[in-house]
Amino acid sequence: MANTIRVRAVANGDSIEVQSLIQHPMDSGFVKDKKGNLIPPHYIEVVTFEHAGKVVFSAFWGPAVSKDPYLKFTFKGGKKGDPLKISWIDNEGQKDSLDGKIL
Amino acid sequence: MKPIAIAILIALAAATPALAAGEQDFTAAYAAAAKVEQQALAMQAAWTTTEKTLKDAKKAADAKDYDHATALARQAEALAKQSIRQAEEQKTAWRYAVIR
Amino acid sequence: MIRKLLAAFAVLCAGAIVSAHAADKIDPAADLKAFQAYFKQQFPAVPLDDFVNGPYAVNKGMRAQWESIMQFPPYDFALDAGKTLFNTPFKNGKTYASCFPHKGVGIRQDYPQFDAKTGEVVTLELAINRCRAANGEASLNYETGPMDSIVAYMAETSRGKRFDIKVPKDPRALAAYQNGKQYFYSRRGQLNFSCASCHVTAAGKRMRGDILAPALGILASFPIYRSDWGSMGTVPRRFTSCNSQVRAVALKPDDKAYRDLEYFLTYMGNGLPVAGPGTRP
Amino acid sequence: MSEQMAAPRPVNAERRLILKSLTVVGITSFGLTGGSAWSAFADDAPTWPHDAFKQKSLDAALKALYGKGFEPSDKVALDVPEIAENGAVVPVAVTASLPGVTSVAILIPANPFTLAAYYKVPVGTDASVSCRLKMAKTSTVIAVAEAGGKLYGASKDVKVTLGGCGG
Repeated sequence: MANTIRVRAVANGDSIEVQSLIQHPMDSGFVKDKKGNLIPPHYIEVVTFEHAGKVVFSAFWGPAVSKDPYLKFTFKGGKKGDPLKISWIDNEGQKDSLDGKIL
Repeated sequence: MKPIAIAILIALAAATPALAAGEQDFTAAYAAAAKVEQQALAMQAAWTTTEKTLKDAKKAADAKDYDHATALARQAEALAKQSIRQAEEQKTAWRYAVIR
Repeated sequence: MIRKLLAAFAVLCAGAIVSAHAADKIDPAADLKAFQAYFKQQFPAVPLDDFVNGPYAVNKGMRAQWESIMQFPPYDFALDAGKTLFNTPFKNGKTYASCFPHKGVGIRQDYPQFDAKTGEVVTLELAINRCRAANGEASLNYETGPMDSIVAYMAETSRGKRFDIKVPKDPRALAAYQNGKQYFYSRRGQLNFSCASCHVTAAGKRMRGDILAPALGILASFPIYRSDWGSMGTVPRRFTSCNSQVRAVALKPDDKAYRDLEYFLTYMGNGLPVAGPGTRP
Repeated sequence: MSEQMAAPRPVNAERRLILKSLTVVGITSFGLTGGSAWSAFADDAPTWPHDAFKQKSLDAALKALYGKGFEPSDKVALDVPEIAENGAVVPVAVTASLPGVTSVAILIPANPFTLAAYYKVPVGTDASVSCRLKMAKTSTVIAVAEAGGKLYGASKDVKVTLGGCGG
């Protein structure tokens, strides 16, 4: 299975702009399926971004974050080629992580 | 929206007879409606509204509410007839909409 | 005096006959010219190539949201999956590349096309399923799933190439084109809307909160990730959902009528660039 | 692709099973455990603010998250569309030009749950985030940033119309 995480981290001087997209249904728990049954809530709760072992950003999400969630932030102190690790866990305990690199 | 209003009127007119409808009335009304709808489907002219009304008619019949079921079946037939009339009209009317 | 009136009447009649005759004559090139001219006149501020961006070409507020979404478009996953699927060999060892000119790369702008052998219109989706059948594989769903991923990838390899749909002088091709044209302009469904009611007459206007895309170039960004669906969909998926929206019973996604419609509509956008995959509200 | 929901995900099936039974326990002893998968399994991981995400008013959500209200500030810039093209995907961007911002939160009072997203901003990271949120209906969107123990905020209205015959 392909990784659920896409990341684009681009260095501009020592400023790193990070954009990520995660494949996840982010079911709110308020939507019904075709048979009229409520689809239970299923959403990512926490996403963390680590640069060289240090957490540079963490996101805490509820069911109001859109399907296939997108995130953009910027941190300082990185450089081209540095590792960037992204990990997420959802309310069902499913998780995934990706070891990316700064471009 | 005019066609809908007409459909409702026809359905109402059909539903008003003083005597309560029985299973046989429903079966006949439903068969007639289904036949016209088959024709509409074959012409690729059918309306989802007709399909839904037919389903609702069947549901009402399953619940032994033959009055309501028969009225719905007749409404469905009226809708199916309108959808066919629309398609017949459009066989020539579409030309007036063409960008020239 | 009476004679003069009669003469005028005769001229009028002749005119009517001529125009009725003109309506019967199938002239795709003339249609295209009028079609594109109409939209240029309706939206003088929109550059021709920008029509492929649908509602975003004609509404500023939506364009800003779209540009934000395109920073990391949600079809990225489908695109990756499509590339993998496209290059994964069938059980017999062959791939999709074996079924298409230029190994299937950069050919989106040539579909749908008229197939002289069978006398019918072949959409890219149909060509993909024919390819699968020829290699002993089961058909894919026309509307969504792996199909939209493969088409997304094939469109992406064709980005910027200009649509070049051909309607040959073959009477069957002309009939298919005319059939698609008739479908486009015919009202259907309980709401009594044609494709043209929304995407010609009301193009650029709001309908229940959405901005209606102009019909010119409307298929150029397919397949699309539609927020409303929360997923990807092909041209046939859009056709079936359009039908349901006007309360018409949708056809089978590979129905001849839909293929003819796509043929006509894509031809109307000849000269515009391939912009798929895309995103829409 | 709606199929993507059914696509295999990197799940430890066994763990998921244990988790499910734990959830059942969690429900029966409701109120005792937080119920968050994360807090149940990784003691060292940051805790998902369970309480704050369950609140149904702006005041209650802010109280649960920060224990205080915010003061309006033009140093918090909130970028949202005036009319959302689709309530399912509303781009939201927040930038706080204040020194020492430690967190940013986005709240949508008209949604079933008010708190939509909460971001922790460590030293060295800009107090700026873009994301895409769902909006059930027309609402005010509020962005707050915490700096120096105080809460600063900005709000804007976003109109959400029905989806329909568009695109």
